[in-house]
Amino acid sequence: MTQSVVVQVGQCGNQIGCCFWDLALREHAAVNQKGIYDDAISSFFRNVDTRAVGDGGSISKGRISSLKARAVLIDMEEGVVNEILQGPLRDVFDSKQLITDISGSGNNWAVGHKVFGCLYREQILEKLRKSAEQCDCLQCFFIIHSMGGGTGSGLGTFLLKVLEDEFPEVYRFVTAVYPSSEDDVITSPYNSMLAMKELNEHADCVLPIDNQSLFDIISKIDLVVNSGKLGSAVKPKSLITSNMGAVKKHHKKPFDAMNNIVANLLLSLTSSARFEGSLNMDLNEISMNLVPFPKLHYLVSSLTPLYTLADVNIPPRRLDQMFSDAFSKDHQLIQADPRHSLYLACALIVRGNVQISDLRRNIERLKPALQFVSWNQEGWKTSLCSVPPVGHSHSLLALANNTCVKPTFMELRERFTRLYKKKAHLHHYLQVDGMEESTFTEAVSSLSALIQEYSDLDATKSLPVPDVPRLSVAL
Amino acid sequence: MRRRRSRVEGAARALPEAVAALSRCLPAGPSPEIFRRAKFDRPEAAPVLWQLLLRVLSPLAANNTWTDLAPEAQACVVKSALGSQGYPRSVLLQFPDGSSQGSRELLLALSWLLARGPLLEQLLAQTRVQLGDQLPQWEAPTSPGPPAPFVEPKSPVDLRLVEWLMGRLRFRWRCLISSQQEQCILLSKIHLYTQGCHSQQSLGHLSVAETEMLRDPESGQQLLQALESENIRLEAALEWRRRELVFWQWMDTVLDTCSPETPAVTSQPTFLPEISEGGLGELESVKQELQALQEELREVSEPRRAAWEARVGGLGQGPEWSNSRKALQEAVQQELAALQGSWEQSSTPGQPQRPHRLVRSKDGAPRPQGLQAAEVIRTLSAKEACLKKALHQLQRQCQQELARLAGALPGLIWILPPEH
Amino acid sequence: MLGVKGNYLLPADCAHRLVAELQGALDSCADRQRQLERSLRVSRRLLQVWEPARTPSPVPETKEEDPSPACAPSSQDLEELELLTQALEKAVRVRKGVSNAGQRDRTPTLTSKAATSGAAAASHPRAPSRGGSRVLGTRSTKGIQRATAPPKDYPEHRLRSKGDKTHVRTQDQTTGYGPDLRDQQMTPSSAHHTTELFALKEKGTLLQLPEDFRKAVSRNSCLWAQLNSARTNDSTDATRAAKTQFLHKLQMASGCSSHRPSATEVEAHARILRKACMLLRLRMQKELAIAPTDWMQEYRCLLTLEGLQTVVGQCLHRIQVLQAAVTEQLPGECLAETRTQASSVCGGEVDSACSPELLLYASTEELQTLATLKLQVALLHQQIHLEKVLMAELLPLINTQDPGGPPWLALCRAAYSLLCEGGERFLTVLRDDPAD
Amino acid sequence: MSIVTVQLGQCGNQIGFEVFDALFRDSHCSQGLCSKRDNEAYQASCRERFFREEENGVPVARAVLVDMEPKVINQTLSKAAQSGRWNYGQHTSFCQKQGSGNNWAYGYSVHGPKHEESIMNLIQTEVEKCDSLSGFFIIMSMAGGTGSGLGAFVTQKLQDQYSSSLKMNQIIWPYGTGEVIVQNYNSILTLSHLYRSSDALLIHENDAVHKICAKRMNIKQISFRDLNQVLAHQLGSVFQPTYSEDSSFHYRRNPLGDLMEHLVPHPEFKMLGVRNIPQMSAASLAYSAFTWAGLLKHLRQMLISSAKMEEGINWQVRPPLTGLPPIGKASAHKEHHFNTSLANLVVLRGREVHSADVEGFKDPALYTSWLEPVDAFSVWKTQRAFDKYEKSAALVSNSQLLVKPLDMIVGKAWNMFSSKAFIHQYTKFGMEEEDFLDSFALLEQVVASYGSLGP
Repeated sequence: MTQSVVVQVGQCGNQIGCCFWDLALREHAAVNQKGIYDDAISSFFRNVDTRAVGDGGSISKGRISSLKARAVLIDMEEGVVNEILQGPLRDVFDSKQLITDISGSGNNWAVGHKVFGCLYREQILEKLRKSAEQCDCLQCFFIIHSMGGGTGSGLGTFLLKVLEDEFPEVYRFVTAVYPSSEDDVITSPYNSMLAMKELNEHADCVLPIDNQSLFDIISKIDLVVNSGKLGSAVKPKSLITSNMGAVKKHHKKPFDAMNNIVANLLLSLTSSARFEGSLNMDLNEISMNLVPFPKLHYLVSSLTPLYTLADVNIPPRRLDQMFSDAFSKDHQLIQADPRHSLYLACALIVRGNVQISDLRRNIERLKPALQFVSWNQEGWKTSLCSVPPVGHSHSLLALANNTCVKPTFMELRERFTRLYKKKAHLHHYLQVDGMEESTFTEAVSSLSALIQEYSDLDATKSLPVPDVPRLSVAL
Repeated sequence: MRRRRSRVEGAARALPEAVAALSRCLPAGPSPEIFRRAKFDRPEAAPVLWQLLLRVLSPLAANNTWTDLAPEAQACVVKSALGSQGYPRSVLLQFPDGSSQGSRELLLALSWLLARGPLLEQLLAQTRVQLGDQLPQWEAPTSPGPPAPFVEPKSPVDLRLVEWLMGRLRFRWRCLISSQQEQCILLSKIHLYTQGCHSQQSLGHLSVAETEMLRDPESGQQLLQALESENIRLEAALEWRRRELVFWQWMDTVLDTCSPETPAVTSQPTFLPEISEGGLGELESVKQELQALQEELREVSEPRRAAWEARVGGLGQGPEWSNSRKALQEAVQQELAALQGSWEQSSTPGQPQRPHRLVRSKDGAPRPQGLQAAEVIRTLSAKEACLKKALHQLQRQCQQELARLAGALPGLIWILPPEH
Repeated sequence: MLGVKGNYLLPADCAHRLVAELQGALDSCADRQRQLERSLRVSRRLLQVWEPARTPSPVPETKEEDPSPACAPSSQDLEELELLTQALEKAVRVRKGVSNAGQRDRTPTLTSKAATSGAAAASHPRAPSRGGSRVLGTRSTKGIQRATAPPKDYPEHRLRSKGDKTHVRTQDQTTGYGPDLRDQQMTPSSAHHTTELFALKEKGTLLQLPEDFRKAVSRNSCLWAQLNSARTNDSTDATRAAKTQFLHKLQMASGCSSHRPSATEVEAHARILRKACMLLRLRMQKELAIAPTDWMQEYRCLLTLEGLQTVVGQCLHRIQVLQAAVTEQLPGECLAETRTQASSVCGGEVDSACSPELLLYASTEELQTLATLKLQVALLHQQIHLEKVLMAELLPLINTQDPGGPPWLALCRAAYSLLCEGGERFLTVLRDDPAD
Repeated sequence: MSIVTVQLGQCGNQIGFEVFDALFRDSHCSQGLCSKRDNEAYQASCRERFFREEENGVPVARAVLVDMEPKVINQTLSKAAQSGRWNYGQHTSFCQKQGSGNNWAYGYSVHGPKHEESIMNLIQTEVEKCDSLSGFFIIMSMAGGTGSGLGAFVTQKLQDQYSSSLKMNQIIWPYGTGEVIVQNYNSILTLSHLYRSSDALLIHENDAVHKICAKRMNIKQISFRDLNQVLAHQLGSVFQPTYSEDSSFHYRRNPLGDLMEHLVPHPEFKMLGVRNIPQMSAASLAYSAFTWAGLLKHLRQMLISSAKMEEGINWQVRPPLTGLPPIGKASAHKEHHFNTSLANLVVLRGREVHSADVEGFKDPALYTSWLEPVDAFSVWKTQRAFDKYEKSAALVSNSQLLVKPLDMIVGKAWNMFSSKAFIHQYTKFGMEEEDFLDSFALLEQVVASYGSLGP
C-alpha cells in the first residue's frame, strides 16, 4: 500500500487541511472498528508509540497507539497553525512537522515564492524528506493552497519545483483554491497568474476549487435544509458539510463548511486507493487517464450527493440522481458547466453499495448528453470502492478534464490584465529579488498558451468526428 | 561301440542338426526338411521361405499388418528389400509375384543374407526382451514413409492449410516434449523408490518392466515366458555357430545345382533397385554442404598460411624448431584421424546407439561401469547446437531471398516480426 | 468488406508433396505420443497405490448402475485388457514372434496370451464378460487357485517379508478383475482395504524379483555373452572361408562381377558423410574460436584447418566415386575401399548384440535434460528436413509468380512465415499510400 | 497433466479465485448424475489438472498470484482460506505496494524487468510441483496496467523459459465504454505482444458477460463477482475433464494441447471466443428441461450469427449456399453477418451425451474454404453433468466472432494515436511511437486475415 503526504500551505491550505485530517480520522475510525493499525490507515497516518523517545516510535503493525498525520504544515504566520495545535487535532501533529514564520507574505506571491522560498528551502526540504522516510512507498504529495494570497500561492508553488527536483517519482496533486471575483485581496490576480505558471509547469494534476462555487453549494444546502423540504429525513451529521468542529471558533462561518467540501473531495479521491473495492483506482491512474497532454492537467470536480436520506436502501432513481447531479453545473467545485463544454476525459469514483451495473446504466444514460473530444468518444475511467463516506451509503466524485475550465482562466487573465495595465501594486513585486517584468509576461503567455490549447480543442466541438485513415494492410 | 555309432550317426545328422538350430533361432524358422526340398527346387517349400525371408528382411514389419499381406505382396516386399541390399542374383527377382517356383533361389537368398553379416545376431537383438528402461530411440522420420493412401483433396490446397498443418505439427512436438518430461519424472521416481531391490548389484533398482511384473503377476508370467523363449533362441544360435560349417559346405552343392545366369539378364538395371531419389538427393545435398565447408576452410586458412609464412620466414631453422613442428604435425594428424574415426564407426563415444539401460546412480555410491549421462548430454548439446545453426542458416537464406524479391516492389512496407 | 482475398492456391503436385510430408510427420508424432502415453499409463499406475487384493465389497459396485450404454461391461473389460496388452508391448511382441514361429496362435489378444502362458492360463479367471466372472471371481477363486497350479510362488516374493505386517496376502491376487482395473484414475480414497494397500514410495525397497525370473535373466545374459564372444573370435577360419567362398561363388554365378552400390549402401554413405560434415564443421568452429597466444598454438591451428580441408576433400572424393559408381561410370574395383567401409554400417549394428550397457544418470533433472535433448535432436532433424522440402517447393513458385499481385503477396507472406519463422510468426505488408 | 495458472492484476486475481472455486465446487458436486466411480475419476482428473495436495489435506490451487498492489491479493487469499474447501499455496503470491497506474508501459517496462526474477521464481516453484506440466493459464485484463503490461511481459518470459509448455491467455476484454480511458492503447499493446508470445488468446468480453448476467441470470444489480462467476462457469465448462478421444474410460490428459492443436495452429489466428448454453439462474433452472437437439441448434445459430448468448439470436442468418454465385446473395449475407469459422470445438456434458448429434457443426459451409470440417471441428464429451446443468454445451470458436470488437479497439486507439493524446504517458517509460505503430500494423493484419476467412 502506498502513502501520501499532505503539504498544507498558507491560511487557506491549513484550514482545509485541518478539516481533512478531522474527516480522515473519523472515516478510518468508522471503518476500522478494531483499532488495528492497517494499510488503509497507514496511507495518511503513522502509528507512533508516544512513550518512545525521539523518532523511533513508528509502529508498523498492531494496535493503534497514537496516530500522527503524514503532513507538513507551512504558514508564514502563526495564527492558524497555532489554533490547530491548540484544537482537538493537536495530538495528530507534532512540532517537527511545522514551519511557521511570524512576518507573513503580505499577500505577495513574490515574497512567498522568492523570499520565503529561498529562506525556508532547506528547512522545508528536511521536513519533507523526513516525512518521506517515514513512508513505505510514498506515492503522492497533496499540496493544498490558495491562489490569491501570498504564502499559499507563492510558497506553495515554490514547493512544487522543490518536490519535482527532490522526488521526481512522486506525484504532485495540487488542490488550488481560486479567488472569487469579489475577493478582498487586491493583488490576488497577480498572485494567481504567477502561481498558474508554476502549476502549469510543475504539477501533475490540479484540482481547481472556486470559493464562489463552494459558497453557492453551501447556500443551496442550507436553503434546502432550512426550508424543511427534506423534512425529518435528513440524518444528523450526514451532511457532507457536517463537522465535528476541529476549529471551533469558525464553526458557524461558511468557510468551515466550504473547507469541508474540499476535504471530502480529497478523501473520495483517495478512497479507492485506501479501501477495498471491486474496481480499484490507484492515485497514479488519475493522471494516466485524465491527462492526455502534459499541460492539460486541470480537473474539474464535483461531489454528490451533498446529503443523504435516512433510507439506506436507495431506490435506483435516487442513485441515478446522484450521477445526474455530478454533471450539473450546480455541483461543480468551480464555476463551470461541463455539460456544455468538451470532455477530454472523465472519471467516476464511486463509493459504497454501488455495483458495476449501476455504473454502466448511468454511463449509458448520461453519455448522449455529453460531448467528448473526437479521439476519446468513450473516455471514462471508473472505480468502485466498497467503503462509503461516513454517514452515507454511497457517494460519487466526478473528475472531468473538460474545456469548461477555460472561462475561469480567462477571467483570471482578464482581472490580471486590468490590474497589470495600470501597473497597480507592481512595485511591491518588482522590489523582491529575482522578480522582473518578464516574470509577469512569461506567466501571461504561459496561461494564454494554456487557454489557447483549450480553445483549439473547443473548436473541434461542433465538427464531425474525423475519420482518420488507418494503416492499410496490403493483404 | 556305442560311441562310435553315435559319431557316425552324428556325421550323418550334422546337417539336419545345424539346420534345425538355424530354424529354432530364426523367427518362424521352417523345418530342416524344407531346406532339403528347397535344394531340389520343390514348389512346396517356396511359400514358407517367402514368409521367412519377409520376416528376416523386415523384422519390425512383422508386427504390423505385413504378415497379413497377400503372397504376391509379400514377394514384392521381399524382392525390393533384397534388391536394395544389393542381392546379385536376378533370377529370384524375376519370378512373378506370388508364384510358388524358385524355392532353391529363395534358399540361396537366405544363405546370402546369412553369409553376408551377423544376421542372426541382428534379429535376436532387434527382438530382444527389454527388461531395463531406456532412452527413447524415436527418430522423427525425415521422409514420409511408405506412401500413405493419400486422397487428393477435393478443393485445391490453400497455402494457409500448409501453415495450419505446420502449426499442428509444432503443437505435437511440444506435447511430445511434455510427455517425455513426465515420463522422466515417473521413471526416476520408480528407480528411486525401488533402490536396492535389484539382485544385480550394478543396477541397484528395478525397471518399469520389472516393477510391473511384480505388480501384475500375469504380465510377470509373460515376461518370464518371453525371456525363456529368447533363451531358447540364443541357445539355438550358439549351436548354429558350432555347426554351420557343414551348412556352408552343403550350400556349395546347392549352388552347383543351379545354372549360372546369363549376363544378358543381369546387366539390365530394372530389378537392381533404383537408387532412390532420396539417397542420391541426399548425397548431392551433402556434397553441397561439404563444398561450402571447403570454401569456408579455404577462406580462413589461406590468409593464415600467408601470415604464418611471412612470420616464420625470418625464424631460424634449427633442429629444435623442426622437431617441434614435426611433433605438432603428428599430433594434428592423430587428432584428425580420431575425428575421422568417430564418424566411420557406427557409434561414437558418448552417444548411445544401442539400447543402454538407464540406471539412477546413488549419491556417494561408487559408480558402476557405464556411460555417464553428463557425457551424453554434452554430445547431444553439441549436436543440437549444430542442427539449430544449420536450421537458422537455412532460414536466413530464405529471408535474404525473400527480402531481395520484396525490395524490388515499391509502394509496400514489409513489417517483420521483431528479432528474437 | 475487404477487397482482396489473401489466398494462394498451390499447384497440385506441390500441394500433394507438402501435405503428404506434413501429414506423415504429424502421424509419426501421433504414433510416438500414443506410445509414450501407454508407457506413461504403466508408470503412473505403478506409482499409485498397489492394490494387491480386491476382495469385493458387500455393497454392489456403483459402476454397475452406470447409466451409460458405453460402459457396457464387455467393452470395459476389453479396454482394460487392451491396456494390459499394451503394458508389455515389447515383451509380447517378442513372444508373439516366437510363438508364431511355431505357428501356434495367431491372434495377438488376450486369448493367445492365456493360451501360451501355460499353467497361468488355466487359473486365469478373467472372462470377457464381466457379469459372470465376477461371481466366479468372488466366490470360488480360491478354489480355482488351489485346484490349478498357481503361477509359481510369485506373490509371496513380491515383498521381502519384514515380519507379518508387510506380508502381502497372496490368494486374492488373481481374483476377479485384477488390480489393473483401477488404473491411473483410481483415487486412494476409493480403496476398501487400506491395510493391504501400499505405495511404491513407501515399500518399494522391499520388493523382490522372483527366483525363477532371476535365473532366467542370468541365463539370458550368460547366453548373450557367449554369443558375443563367439562372434568376436568368430567361428573357425574354416567357416569364414566357407562363407566367403559361398558369397564369391554366388556372385560369380549371378554373372555380375561388378558391384553397384545398393540403395541401402548409398543411404548409409550419405548418412555417414552428413555426420562427417557436421563434425567437421563443429571442429572448424571450435578451432576458429581459439585465439592463439603463441606460435605453437597458431601453427597447430593452421595445421588443423588445413588438415580439415584435406579431410573434406577426401569426403568429396568419396561422394564423387559413389555418384560415379551409381551411374556406372567407374569399374567396381574403385569401390572396393568404400564397400568395406559401408558394409560395416549397412550390415547392421555389429555391437548391438552386446549385453545392454548402462547409462547412468544422477538426478531427475539430468534425465530430463538428456531425454529432451535426444528428442530435440530428432525434432530438429525433422524440422530441417521440412524446411528443405518447403524451400524446394515454395521458392521456385515465388520466383515464377507475377510479383506484386494479391496471390503473390499471399504466397510471400505464407512463405515468409513457413520458411523464415518456422511457421510461428508472420509479417505484415502495408500499403505505403501516398495519400496519407 | 497439470496447468499452472498465473493470476495478474485485480481482474486476473478476482477471476482466478472464481475459476478455482467453480472448478472445485463442480468436481465435488454430488449432482454429477454419474456413477460414484466415474465421479471419482472426474474429480481426480480435475485435481491433477488444477490442484495439488498439501500436507493438511486441503487442496491447493496450482496458481501464482501477481499484482503490483496488495489489496486485491490479500482479499483473494483470505477469500480462498475462508472457503474452507481449497486454498492458495503458502508462498505463491507476489505483490508490490504501488500499482501500474493503468499504464501498459509501466507494467511492461518498469514492473516487469524489476520483478522478473521474483515472479519467475514463484512460477518455477509451482511448476516443479507438477509431475507433468501441460502449460499455463494467464488470466489478465487488457485495460489496466498490471494485467496487461506485466501480463504481456510475464507471458513473454514464460515463452522464453518454458518454450515447450503451452500458454493460453485468458483475456478480459474491457467494456466498450468506461473502465479505463487509455484502455484501447493498453489493449492493442497487450494483444500485439501476446500475438507474438502466446499460443492462444481466450477472450471474454465484459459487455457480453454483463448482458448474460442481466438477461439470462436475471441479476438486477450486477457486481463484478457476478460477471466473474459467469466467466468461471464458461472456463470450467471447457476445461473440466472430458473423455479422451479414443475411449470413454479415461479422461483427456492434455485438454490444453488438444484444444490448441485443433483451434490455433495458424499464427495469424489465435483469438478464441467461448459460448455456452444453457445459462440461467438457479431459480429458472428448476423449471427447465433441455434436449440435446434444442441446445445444439441454439448453439449453432449463436455461432453463425455471432450471438453472445441464447437470447436475441438472429435466426435469419444462414450459412452461404455452396455452389451458388455470391452475387445477389452477398448483400443478404452482409446484412445478417454470417460468421465464418476457422475451427470450432464443442464440449458436451451431461445426461445421454452419446445421443447428442453434432452434425450441424460439420457443415462445410460453416468453415473457411481452405479447411475441411474434419480438420476444423472437434467435439469433447462426458456424461458427467456440469455445475447443476443436467445437460450443457460449450463452444470454443476460432472464427470471425472477435474481429468486430478487435476492429473497434484498433480504430479507437488509432484515432487517439493520431492526435498523440496520452502518448507522453507511455514514452515516459521508454516506449516509442514506433512500438505503437508495430502493434497497429500487426493487429491490422490480424483484422484483415480474419476478414478474409469469409465467403
